[in-house]
Amino acid sequence: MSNDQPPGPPVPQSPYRTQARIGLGRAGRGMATAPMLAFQLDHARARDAVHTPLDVAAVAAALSRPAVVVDSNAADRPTYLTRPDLGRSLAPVPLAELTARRGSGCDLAIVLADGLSAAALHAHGAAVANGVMAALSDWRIAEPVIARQARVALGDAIGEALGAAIVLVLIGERPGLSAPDSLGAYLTWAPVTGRRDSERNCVSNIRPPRGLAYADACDTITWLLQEARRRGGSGVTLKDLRQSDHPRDATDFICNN
Amino acid sequence: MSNDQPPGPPVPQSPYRTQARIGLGRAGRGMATAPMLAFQLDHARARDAVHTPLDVAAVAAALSRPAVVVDSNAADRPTYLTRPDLGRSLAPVPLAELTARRGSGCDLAIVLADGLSAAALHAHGAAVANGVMAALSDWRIAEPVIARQARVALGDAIGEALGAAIVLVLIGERPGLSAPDSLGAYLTWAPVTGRRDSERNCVSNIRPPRGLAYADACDTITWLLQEARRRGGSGVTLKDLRQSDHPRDATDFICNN
Amino acid sequence: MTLAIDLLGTRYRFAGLRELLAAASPFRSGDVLAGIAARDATERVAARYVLADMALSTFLTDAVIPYEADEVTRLIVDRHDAAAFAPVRHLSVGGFREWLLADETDGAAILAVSPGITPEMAAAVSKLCRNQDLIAIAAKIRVVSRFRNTLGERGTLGVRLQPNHPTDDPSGIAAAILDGLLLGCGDAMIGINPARDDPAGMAELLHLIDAVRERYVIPTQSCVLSHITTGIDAIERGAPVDLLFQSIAGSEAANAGFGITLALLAEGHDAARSLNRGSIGQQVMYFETGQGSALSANAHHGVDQQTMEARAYAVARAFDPFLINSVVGFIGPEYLYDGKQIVRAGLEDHFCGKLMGLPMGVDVCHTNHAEADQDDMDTLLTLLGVAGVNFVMGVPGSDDVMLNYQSTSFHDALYARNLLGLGPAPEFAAWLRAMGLAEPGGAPTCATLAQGAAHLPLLSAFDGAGQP
Amino acid sequence: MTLAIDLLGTRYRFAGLRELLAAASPFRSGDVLAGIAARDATERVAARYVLADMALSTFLTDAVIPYEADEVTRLIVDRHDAAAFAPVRHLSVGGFREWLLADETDGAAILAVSPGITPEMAAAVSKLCRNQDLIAIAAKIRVVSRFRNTLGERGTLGVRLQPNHPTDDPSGIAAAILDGLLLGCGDAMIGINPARDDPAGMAELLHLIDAVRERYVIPTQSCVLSHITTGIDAIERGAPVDLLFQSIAGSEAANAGFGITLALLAEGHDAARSLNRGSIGQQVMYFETGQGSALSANAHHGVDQQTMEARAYAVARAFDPFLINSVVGFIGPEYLYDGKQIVRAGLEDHFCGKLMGLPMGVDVCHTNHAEADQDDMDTLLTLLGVAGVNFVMGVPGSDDVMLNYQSTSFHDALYARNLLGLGPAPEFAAWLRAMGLAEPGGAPTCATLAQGAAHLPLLSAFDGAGQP
Ligand code: B12
Ligand code: B12
Repeated sequence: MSNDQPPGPPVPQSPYRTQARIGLGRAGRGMATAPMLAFQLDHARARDAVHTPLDVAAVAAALSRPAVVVDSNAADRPTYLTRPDLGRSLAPVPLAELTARRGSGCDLAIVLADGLSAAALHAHGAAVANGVMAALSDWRIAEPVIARQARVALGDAIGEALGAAIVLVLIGERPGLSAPDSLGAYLTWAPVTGRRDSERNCVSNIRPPRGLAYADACDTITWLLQEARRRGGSGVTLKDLRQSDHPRDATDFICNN
Repeated sequence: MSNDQPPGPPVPQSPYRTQARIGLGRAGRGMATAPMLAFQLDHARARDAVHTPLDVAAVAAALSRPAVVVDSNAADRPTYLTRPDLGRSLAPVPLAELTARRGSGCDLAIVLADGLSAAALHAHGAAVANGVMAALSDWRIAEPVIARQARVALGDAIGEALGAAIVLVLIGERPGLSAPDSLGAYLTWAPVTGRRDSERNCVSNIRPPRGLAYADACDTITWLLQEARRRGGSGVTLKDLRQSDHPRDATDFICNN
Repeated sequence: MTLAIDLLGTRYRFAGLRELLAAASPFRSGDVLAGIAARDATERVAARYVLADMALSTFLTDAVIPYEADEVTRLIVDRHDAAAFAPVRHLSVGGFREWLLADETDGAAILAVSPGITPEMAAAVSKLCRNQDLIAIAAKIRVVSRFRNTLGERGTLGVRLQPNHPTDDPSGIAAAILDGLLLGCGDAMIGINPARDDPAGMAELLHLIDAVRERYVIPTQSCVLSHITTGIDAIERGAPVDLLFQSIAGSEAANAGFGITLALLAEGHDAARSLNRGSIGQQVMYFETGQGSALSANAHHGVDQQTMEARAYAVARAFDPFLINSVVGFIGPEYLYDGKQIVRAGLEDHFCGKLMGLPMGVDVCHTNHAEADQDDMDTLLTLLGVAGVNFVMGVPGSDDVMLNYQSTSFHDALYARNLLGLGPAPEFAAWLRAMGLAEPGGAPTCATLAQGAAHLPLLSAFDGAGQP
Repeated sequence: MTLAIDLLGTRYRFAGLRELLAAASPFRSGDVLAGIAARDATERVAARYVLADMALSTFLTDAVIPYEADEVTRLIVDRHDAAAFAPVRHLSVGGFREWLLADETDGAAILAVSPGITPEMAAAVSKLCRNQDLIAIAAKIRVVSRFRNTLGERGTLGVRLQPNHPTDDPSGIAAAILDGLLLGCGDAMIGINPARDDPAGMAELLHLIDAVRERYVIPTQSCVLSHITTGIDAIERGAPVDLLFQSIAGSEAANAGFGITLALLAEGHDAARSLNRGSIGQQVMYFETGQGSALSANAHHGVDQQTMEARAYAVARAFDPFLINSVVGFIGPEYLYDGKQIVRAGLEDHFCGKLMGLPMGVDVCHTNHAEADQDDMDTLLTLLGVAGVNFVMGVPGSDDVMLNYQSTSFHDALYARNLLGLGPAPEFAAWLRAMGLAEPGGAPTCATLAQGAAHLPLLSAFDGAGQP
C-alpha cells in the first residue's frame, strides 16, 4: 500500500451553492467508501462539539459590554443532556444575583447560552449580541448574561429576574454534521417562567459564511424586537413581513434553458 | 375488566417430561400473549438472579466441614461481568492466606464459587460438596473454599496455593430462564494458573428435581476424580465410560406404536 | 377498577390507566425524565399482565386526559366509531394482540376496525407487542393515499426529498433536488424546511419546486414546512401550496405550545383543499409528530410519551392526511436515549399509525447528542422497509445541513428498495423510466451529478455559480 | 509499511495490521477487555481511513498471527487460492467494499473470488461496512449445502431444531422434537447438546433421533454436540452419526483450549464421511463459533475478536461443512455487551462467513447477564432473514433449559419465514405437506401439541408419563 498521500476527509469542492452532501457517487445502491468515512469522521467531531465546554472568558471578552455569568440547574453535561427541565431553570445563586440587579427593569435582556454547541457561541455569539446592542442604542438593555448548560427557556427565568420587557436568547443549536457551530436566536415578549414556544420567535442557522450573515441576522432580530414591542407580543402571530412586496421570482433561478 | 382472578405466570402443567416451553400455542405465526408475558417475567427474574449476592454464612453453615472464604480480584458484580480475567485471579490477601494453609498439600481442594448464580450455590453447593467429601473419606481433602465473584479458572489459583493434586470447582452456571439455580462442577488435575478448559472435566446442570440429582452428580464426580487420579490427568481424553456397556435402546422410548 | 397483580410475592398496584400504560412501556429516557417509568423490570411485566387482561373497551370509558380539559380527548371520544369497533369490542388487550396476529386477520379486516381503535388502544396493544409483532402486524396493513400520485401500495416505498438549506438559497436547494431525483427520490413529496418563517420566503420556495415540477411534469407534490399560520397566509396570497404542513402533538396544551388548535388545523385543511391542486386525489395535509414533543412542552399530563404520540395520530386522522411522519429520533436523547430506544419507538409509531388507518412514514433519524449511529439507522430502515412503511426521508448524504440531524439518504432509499424489491409510487416510477433516469430494475442511470445535470438541466442557471 | 494518518490536526499511528484492525472495529466490550479497542471515535475513523486505502493483498504478506507460531495461519496461507483472488487483487480494502456492493457484482462473482479471500480480508472489509452493507452484500450470496436435504437456496430459511434437556431425558427430548416438527422446524438438523459427555449417552441420543427420522422418513440430519473426541469414539462404536460437531476458534492456541487440532478435525471428518450416511450430499461437518472464544481462552494474540472469528471460518472452510453456526450472543456481556453489539456482530459473522463461501447460520441469542432482550433478537432475526441467512435456531419458547440462554423459538422461525416469504429446505417442505403438518402457505396445521401428538404419534410411549 502507498501511504505517501495520507487520505483524509474529502474537501468539499461542489460547484453548487450548498454544503449539502450531493453528488456523492454510488457503490451499487450504497454509499461510496470515501464519503461514508467522511460522514463517520464528521459524526465523531459533531459528537465532540456537544461536549465542548463554554469558554466564558472568551465570550465575555468579545462583548462590547461587561457580562454577568449564570448557571442553570444542570450541573454537568450528562445531566444537561438528559434533564432539559434543569437546563430551563436558574440555579439559586445566580437567580438571587440577577434579581438584585433588576432595578427598574429594562427593555431588553440578552442571554448568550451554550445550548448544545458552545462552539456556536464562541464563533458567533458576541458578534450578534454586539450588533443588536448597537442597532438598538436607544433601548435600555441589561448587561448581557452568559449562561452555562442552558436551554432556550432559561431566558424566561433570566428575563423575569431582570424585569425585562423582552428577552433575546442567543443559543448554540444542536451541532450538525456539517454545521457544528450554528447559532439560534429566540426572542420572547414579557418573559416569565412557563412561556410556550409558540410565544417566541426564532431566527436560526446564524453561521456565516455558510449560514445566515451577521448583518442579516441582526436586521431580522431587531425588526422582530421592534415589532414585538410595537404590538406588545411575540410568537406565531408575529411574522417577518419585510420582503413580502418584492419576492424573487424563483423561476429565474431554474429551468431557464 | 375483571380482576378477581389476577393473572400470573402460568404454572407449567405439561404432561411431558421436560421443562422446555413446548405446546405454547400460537397467535398467527407469533407467540400467544400469556406465554410471551411468562417469558418476560422469567427474564426479569433471571436477570435478578445474576445480581443476587452470595450468602456466605448460609453456605458455610450447610457444609459438613468449616470453610475458608476468598475473593477474586473482581471487586463487584459489574466488574465481574465485564472482567472475567479478574474473576479468575485471587485477591492478594486470600492468596497469602491460602498459601499459609498449604502445609504438605492435599489430594483434593473443593471450591464453592458463586459464578453467575449465587442461587445455585445456595440451593445445591453444600449438598454436592458434602456428598463428595463423604464418598472420598480416604482422601486428604483441604478445608472447602467459598469463593466470591469467581470464575471456573479461579480454582486453578486456589488449588495451586493449597498444593492440591486436583481441584473441584462447584459453580453457579449462568441463570437460565427456567433454571436460575443450576450448578456446574469442573475438575482439574494438577491445578495451576493457566490451565486450559480442555484440561478439565465438567458435570453440569446439577439441580434436582429438574436437573441432575445429587446422588448421580456425586457418583459421576467421584468416578471422574478417581479416574483422574488413576491416570494422572483430566480433560478431553478422560471420558465417563461407566454406562458404555448397557446403553438404553432409544427406540424403546419412541415410535413403538 | 382494581389495577393490581401479585407477582413473585409482591403486589403491584397501578393508580390508573395512565400509570398502567406508562409502567407497561419499554424502558425509555423520556418516561424516566417524566418520572412515570416502571421502577424495575418486574413492575414493567406486572403492568403488562394487568394490561393484557384488561378489556379493550375500558379505554372508551376511562380517558387518560379528562374530556373536559382537552380537545384532543374530545376529538377521540366524539369521533369513535362504535360500529367499526364491534368486531373487537369483546376482546381484552392481550386478546386484541392475538387477533391482530391471527392468520385469519388480514389488512382489510384491521382497516375495517381501525375507526374504532382509539390511540390509547393502539398504544396499549403496542406495549404488549415484541418488535416482531409490531413488524408482522404493520406489514399486513397498507394505507394508500393520493394527491398527484399513489402512495402506499404494496411493493412501494416512497421517499420525501428534503433539500434543506441554511439560508434557503434557491440554487443550493435546486441542486439538492436534482441530486435526489437522479437517485429516484421525491415521490412522497419534495418538502423543504425553510430556515426562515416568513410568508414571502415560503412562497418563493413553493414557486421554485412548482417550476421544477411543472417543467419536467413530475408526478409528485410539494410542501414547505412553515408554521401553518404562515401556510394559510401563503395560500391567501396565491402561493402554489400542494400539501399544507404542521407539527402536531397529542394534547391541547402541547398543540398550544406549537401555536395551533384543532380549529386552526381545520381552517388550514379547508384552505388547502380549496386550491384543488391534486390531480388524482385531494389528501392535502402533511403532519409531523415525534415522541417527546408533549413532554418537552410540559403538556403530557403524566401520560407516557408513546401514548401521547398515538394521540397525535388521532389529530392527524381527523384531517385525512396525504402523509404523516414520525420524526422518531429528531429531538434527542432526553426522550429516546440510544439506538435501541429509537428503533423500538420507530416500530411502535409506524405500527400505531397504521393500526389507526394512517399513511404512515418514519423519519429514521438521530441527532449528534444521542447514543446512536448509522448502524442503528440501517437497522431501523430495514425493519421498517419489511414492515411496509409508506415512506422515509431522502436527505443528501444523510446530513441535514439546516436542521442539524442525520436522516436516511437517497442512497439509503436505493438500498432499501433494491434489497426488498420495492419501487417508488407507480406514477413516479413511470416518470423516472420515461425520463431515462432509472433502469427497469430501479438503478439510477446517471453516474455523476454533472451527468445528471446535463440530462435534467434544472440547474443550468447556476453553472459556474461558484462556491456555496 | 506506514500505518498512519493525520486527521483533524492529530497524527494517528498504528503499530501493525493487528492494531489497525482492532482500532477499526466497532466499539465492542471484548476488544475493550483485551485492551485493543480504539481509544475514541476519531481514532476508530482514522483506522478505517488507513484500512480503506490499504491494498487487499497486504494481508497475503503480513499475518496477524505468525505463520511459524500458528497452524491456523499456516492453513490460511497455504490454502490461499491466488487464481480465484486475481479479479480483486488490485483493489484496496475500500475498493473491495465498493466492488462487493456494485450492481455488476453478483453472488456468483463473489463466490468465485471467495477461495482467494482470507479471513483477515473478510474481517477488514466488514469493518468498513455499515449494517446495510453487511446485509446487502450477504443477500447476494447463496451457499447451498447437501446431506439429506438441500439447504441454503434462495427463498429458504432453515431451522436447527434444538430439543435440549438438562438430564438428556429421551422422553423430554422427543416431546421437544415433536413440538418443533409440528411448527415446521428441523430442516437444518435436529441437533441436541447433551448435558453429559460420555460416548454411551451420545449414542443413545443419536439412536433416538435416528429412530424418529427413519420412522417418519424425515428428510433431515441429526447431530449430537459432544466433543469431537467423543463423536469419533461413537462412530467407532457404530453409532449413527450424521453430522459430526465441534466448536472451533481462530488460533491454534484457542483450539487447544477446546482440546482440538486441525489433524483431529481431519480425523473426525474422515471418520464421519466413512459412514456415507448422506443421501444427496456428503457434507458431514457441523461447526460452532462465536466472537470472544479465543480471548476467553487467552489465545487471541492481540487480535480483535471479530478477526479471530473470521479466522475460525478458515478452519471451517477446510472441512467443507454442511453448516456453520455463529452462536453470536452466547457467551456473554464481556464480549458483546448489549443488543447493539450482538446485532452488529451477528451481521458481521454472517457476512464474513458468506464471503468466505460458507453455509452460514446464526444462533440469534442472548444470555441473562447481557443487556439484551427479545426485541433485540427480533431485530437481528429479521435483518438476518433479509440478508439470507442459511438457518437459525429453533428452541422451544426461546428458552434453552440446559444451556441456559435464550435463542430464537419455533415461533420466531414461523414469523420470519411468513414475513419474508421463505420456506424450509424444499425436501423438508414437501415432507411437511405430505404428512399434513403444514398448509401450502406454511401455516402449521396442528393447533395444539396434543393434536400433533395424535397426528405424529412419536410420543405414544410416554402418554401419561407424568410430570417432568
Ligand atoms: C429541535 C427542534 C424542534 C423540536 C423542539 C423540541 C425540543 N425539545 O427540542 C420540535 C420538533 C418540537 C420543533 C417544533 C417546531 N419547530 Co423546530 N426546530 C428544532 C431544531 C431542529 C433545533 C433547535 C435547537 O437546536 N435548539 C437549541 C436547544 C439548546 O434549545 P432547547 O431549549 O433545547 O429547545 C427549544 C428550542 O429548540 C425551541 N424551538 C424549536 N423549534 C422552534 C421553533 C420556533 C419558531 C420557536 C419559537 C422555538 C422553537 O423549542 C425547544 C423547547 O423549548 C431547529 C433547527 C435549528 N437549526 O436550530 C428547528 C427550528 C427552530 N424549528 C422550526 C419550526 C418552524 C418549528 C415549528 C414551528 C414547526 C411547525 N410548523 O409546527 C414547530 C413548533 C415550534 C413551537 N412553536 O413550539 C424552525 C424555525 C423557523 C423560524 N425561523 O421560525 C427551525 C429553525 C427549523 C426549520 N427551519 O424548520 N422544533
Ligand atoms: C458458556 C459455555 C461455553 C463457552 C465458554 C466460554 C466462556 N468464556 O464462558 C464456550 C462457547 C466457549 C464453550 C465451549 C465448549 N463447551 Co461449553 N458451555 C458453556 C455453558 C453454556 C455455560 C457455562 C457456565 O455458565 N459457566 C459458569 C461460569 C461462571 O464459568 P466461567 O468461568 O465464566 O466459564 C468457563 C466455563 O464455562 C468453561 N467451560 C465452558 N464449557 C466447558 C466445557 C467443558 C467440557 C469444560 C471442561 C469447561 C467448559 O469455560 C469457561 C472459561 O473458562 C455450559 C452449560 C451450562 N449449563 O453450564 C456449557 C457446557 C459446560 N459446555 C459444554 C461443552 C461440551 C463444550 C465444548 C466441549 C463443546 C465442543 N465440542 O467443543 C466446548 C469446549 C469447552 C472447552 N473444553 O474449552 C458442555 C459440557 C458437557 C460435559 N459434561 O462435559 C456444557 C455443559 C453444555 C453442553 N451440554 O453442551 N462453552
